[in-house]
Amino acid sequence: MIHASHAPHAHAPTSISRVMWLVIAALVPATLFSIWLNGWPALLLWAVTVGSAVFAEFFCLRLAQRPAAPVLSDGSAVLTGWLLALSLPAWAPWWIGALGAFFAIVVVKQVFGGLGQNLFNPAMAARVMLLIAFPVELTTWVQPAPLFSADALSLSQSFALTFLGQMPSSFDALSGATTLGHIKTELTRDISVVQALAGHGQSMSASLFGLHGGSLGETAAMLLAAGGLALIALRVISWHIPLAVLAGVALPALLLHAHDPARYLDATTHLLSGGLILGAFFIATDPVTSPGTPRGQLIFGFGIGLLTWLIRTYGGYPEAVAFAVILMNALTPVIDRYVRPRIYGHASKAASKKGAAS
Amino acid sequence: MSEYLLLLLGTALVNNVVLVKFLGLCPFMGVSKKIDSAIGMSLATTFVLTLATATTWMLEHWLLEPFGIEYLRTLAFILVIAASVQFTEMVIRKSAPALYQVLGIYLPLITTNCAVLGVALLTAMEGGSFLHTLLYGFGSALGFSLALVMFAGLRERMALAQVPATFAGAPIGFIAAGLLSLAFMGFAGLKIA
Amino acid sequence: MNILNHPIIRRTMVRWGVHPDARKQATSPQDIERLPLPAILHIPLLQHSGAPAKPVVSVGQHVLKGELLGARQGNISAPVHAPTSGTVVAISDYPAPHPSGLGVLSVSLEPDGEDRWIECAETDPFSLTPAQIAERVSAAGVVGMGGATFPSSVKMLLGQRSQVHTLLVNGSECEPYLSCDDRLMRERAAKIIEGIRIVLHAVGAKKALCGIENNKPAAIEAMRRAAAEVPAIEVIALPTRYPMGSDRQLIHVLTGQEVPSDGRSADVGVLVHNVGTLYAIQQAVRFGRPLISRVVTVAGGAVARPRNLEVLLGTPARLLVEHCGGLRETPARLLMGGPMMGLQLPSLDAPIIKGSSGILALGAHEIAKEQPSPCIRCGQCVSACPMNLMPFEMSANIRVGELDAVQGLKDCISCGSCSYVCPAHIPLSHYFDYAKGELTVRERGKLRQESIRQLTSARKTRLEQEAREKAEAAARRKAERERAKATAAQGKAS
Amino acid sequence: MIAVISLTALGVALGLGLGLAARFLRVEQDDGLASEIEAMLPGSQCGQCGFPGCGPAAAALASGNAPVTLCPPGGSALVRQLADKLGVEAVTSGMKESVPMLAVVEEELCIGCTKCFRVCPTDAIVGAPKQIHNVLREACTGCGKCVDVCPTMAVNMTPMPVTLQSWIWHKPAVAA
Repeated sequence: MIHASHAPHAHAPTSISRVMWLVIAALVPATLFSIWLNGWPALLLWAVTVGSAVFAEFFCLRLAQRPAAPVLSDGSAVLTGWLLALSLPAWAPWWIGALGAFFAIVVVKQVFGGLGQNLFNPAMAARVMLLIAFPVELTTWVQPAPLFSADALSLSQSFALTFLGQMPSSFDALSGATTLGHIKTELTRDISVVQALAGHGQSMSASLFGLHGGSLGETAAMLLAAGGLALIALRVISWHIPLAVLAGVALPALLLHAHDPARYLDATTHLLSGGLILGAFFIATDPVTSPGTPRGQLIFGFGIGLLTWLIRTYGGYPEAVAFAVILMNALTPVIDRYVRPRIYGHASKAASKKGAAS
Repeated sequence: MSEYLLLLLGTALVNNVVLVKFLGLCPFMGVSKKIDSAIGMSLATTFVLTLATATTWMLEHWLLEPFGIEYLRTLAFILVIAASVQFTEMVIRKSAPALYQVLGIYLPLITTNCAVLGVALLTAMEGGSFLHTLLYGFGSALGFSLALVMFAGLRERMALAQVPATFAGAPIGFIAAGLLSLAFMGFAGLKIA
Repeated sequence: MNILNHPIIRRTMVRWGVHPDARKQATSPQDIERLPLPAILHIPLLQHSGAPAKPVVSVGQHVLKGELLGARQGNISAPVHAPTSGTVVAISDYPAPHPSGLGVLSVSLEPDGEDRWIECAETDPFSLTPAQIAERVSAAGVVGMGGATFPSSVKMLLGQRSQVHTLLVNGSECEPYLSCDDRLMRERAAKIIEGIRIVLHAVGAKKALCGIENNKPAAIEAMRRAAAEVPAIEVIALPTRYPMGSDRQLIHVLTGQEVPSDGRSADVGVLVHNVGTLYAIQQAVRFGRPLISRVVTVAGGAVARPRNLEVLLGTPARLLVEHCGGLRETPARLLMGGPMMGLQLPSLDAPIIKGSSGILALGAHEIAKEQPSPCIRCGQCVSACPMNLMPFEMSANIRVGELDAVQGLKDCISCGSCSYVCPAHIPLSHYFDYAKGELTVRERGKLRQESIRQLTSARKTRLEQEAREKAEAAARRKAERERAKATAAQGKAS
Repeated sequence: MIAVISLTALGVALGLGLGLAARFLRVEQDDGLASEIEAMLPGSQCGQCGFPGCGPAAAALASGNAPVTLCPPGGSALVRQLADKLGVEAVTSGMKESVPMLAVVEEELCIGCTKCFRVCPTDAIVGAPKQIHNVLREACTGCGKCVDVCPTMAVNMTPMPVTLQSWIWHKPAVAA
């Protein structure tokens, strides 16, 4: 017997595809809600993005002459496409989704060797690329018009919008800027945050239940948070990163809002807007691009939160989660290198220093 | 005080010398295989860059301007930079022979590191005070170090990844650098008022 | 003091490890049964860690039960004895119970059916000096029965030398399926307790803590009852968590101390013995009986009637399975030991040895058989690792051959927790064992090179010496010749 | 004119400064790389590398004219040491990981001529004239010199046998 099997001979009932599909399942309620809220175009964009991601994965595996079925069934491409779709404006044209998905899968993931080898979160890197390359398409928001409501687009109108770029004449595309975008614009006009918020006509409950403009994943904070908590309960993700991300945004927001409410936005609005919940529970927790140790994850998450707040407050972009995520992705190897658990039986660094000094 | 902090932040992040201005790419690609050597290179570059901006400021204000020979700026700057690199090289060789081995050819190449000359020329043109110039140089060096160490971490991970043969080595390095640069675009327009 | 290190916290909230399905119900309620005398025994001379025993019998010789077959050689070694009376029919290589399927020098014994003991008198263990106890344990060939098979006498001597204050009794039996220690504690608790007292006496320790996982309430009860009279012995129920039975983890949970990375348990003043070992020590010291049999759990989905058997060492595993009603289905994997750390057996012909805690014939649904996929760095292995290592990073380095960049390889205890939880089904602990082996080979290569260099220089000096001697001899001869010549010339002249 | 003078002055000043620095920060150039390498080689002068002995081989290594994989008796352990010493990458995968060999004397054929034991660089063959020779397993480097000189072809090279103690786990198959 040359190739004996090595212990352990038993295995926990878990697999990568189980993890991926559970994450996807946790996204379903929020996605359905957003699609209802934003109408047919949202569904079309979602379908195009997910489809393109799967096709791109298939295409790369074909090129590399690797069997496609097992890799596609692990659900990672679907998840990437899904997350990207959730971070796009609902009424963006189809090619934005397709291009983003291709970029995410081909350039950010497969070129590095596929699942587990990528350095950056594919969906977020793609979103950043789109935001820089196509700022207009990525910042055109509409006031949501729920499905089956009076002013909702019909299916055919939606096809025309998503695939042909024909905006129904009755619509004012710029009518529904996101909360953060609106405040950013108003601040440059020397209007205080308080007035801007009031002017935006946005109530807290609207934020909570997502009844406002924004990307698909921006709109259903409660449902997303519920999905995330379910994942934590199922031990698919750990609590470290989400908590640290939220804390990283909330702490500076609380402090500075208390300091100058006219200039700085309050913590609750920060937490509930701009896809932060989606980022904290579903994107920052991507295991491939986050540190492997609990302490490293806390640092990583807090860094994302802090950078998000920093860029939102002072930077040129109203929406910052994507930038913050890929910046911290880039720091992940360094964190993993220096933040590691103390190995059993090894003196801690402080203790060994003390020992050396004495 | 906060003005200087902002200057540091601005030069390190917003106008990152490597990832936004694309200067000094040679050592960025060359000495980023291991985090340890990247840290060594960062220290050396930080030292040279800070020293170089300081000396070139003196050169600019005490020699070139009084004599009205600003047209010799590039030439004179290179002379000074080359000298300070030589000096750094000797110091490293004496104090850290292992690091000297690791840095290899890239150490003398700091001389031709366009980041050093670039930052020196930029500060000379901006014509700020001595402290301003010094902090500008130091901030740029911090930005260079940050980018280099981050990138070295990424490359250490890439060394363990199963990158397709077509992309293995330099190509994937450039792709990763591009994505890193994309990430730094997030700092664009960062203004702390 | 660190609140997390308070005994109550420490012994209830264990943060490392995994929860494999225990599957002990099939065997744990049934009494230990004695296996009838087999027709042939193959007793390997290497059943312990260290140097193999040296055969002291010859083919055709008749031996009595308990007679020495192989003597210990070297510092870390253990003798091997005849499990029953009979005739030695061969001393040759026989397949070892090891995944390599390699042969190991074994004594094949044909029992005569009389099962006649050599003379062994009963003595009061507490009248013996610690040195005498250690000598008896050594002569009886007792080794760690939990699977590590480290010679117990060596451990005991180490303990005597280095101020051991506490004896830790390992009754955790954290491997799934196995229940041999559980049964032993239920049925022979008094003898184990005496074994504990003997070791306490031998190493001069003040107290003993006996840790038993709380999924074995009957064993805890039995041990508590047996230890009621002995105040020095405390029986402690531990949380059920794999690998609680690992020395280092047990020491930390029970005492709150960590064994230094390059040290032994004696360095923190404790000594760990498995309950099976303590039973063997009691038998050896009180009755002078060498270690010739052990309790083995025969279990797994493919076994018709799983149970615990008391078996003579050297019995082919096939006989155990046959006694348990044979195989119900073709086993997907045969194991010696538990499913977490056990070794795959090449065949059921492999003999039972001192460290065989179980023979498992697992059905297809019981084993891990998914193909590995790429690591997604989820960190499950990091939280499962009882030694706080970063397995995913270690295996990535090993995969690309960067063995020197692997951190903590020496600290890995090969418990398999990381592989067990890995959602990508990466054989992490296999990687680590491969790397450990590879590093040993390198180390051996270095030593070999060193010895070659010494031999070469020895040869050089030898050649030089020879040349010098030759030259001296030639010079002497020349001088003699010249003297002779001179004398002759003188004679001629005179 | 001013330009010329000022730049010259600058050059002279910097040159002087560097000269002084060079004096104060001088590092002793360590020579004798070849002899250091020679100390690392087995020193059995077996000639399997193609050089006349370990000394020339070390010189060739030091000057970069020989690959670090040149020494079969040293095995992969030596390759790694040499690679570290010379600061090159150890390409052990390219080197055919040759199984360590062992000389075995066939007793029926040996005539006890002592030729083998005179050429053995490590005195691994024991015996005396007119007596059957034996090979010490620990000392044999597998250089094969004895095979060449044996008049009766009684010496053969066989791979070192794997025992339970020397067996190690194979490398796991790489994940797809």
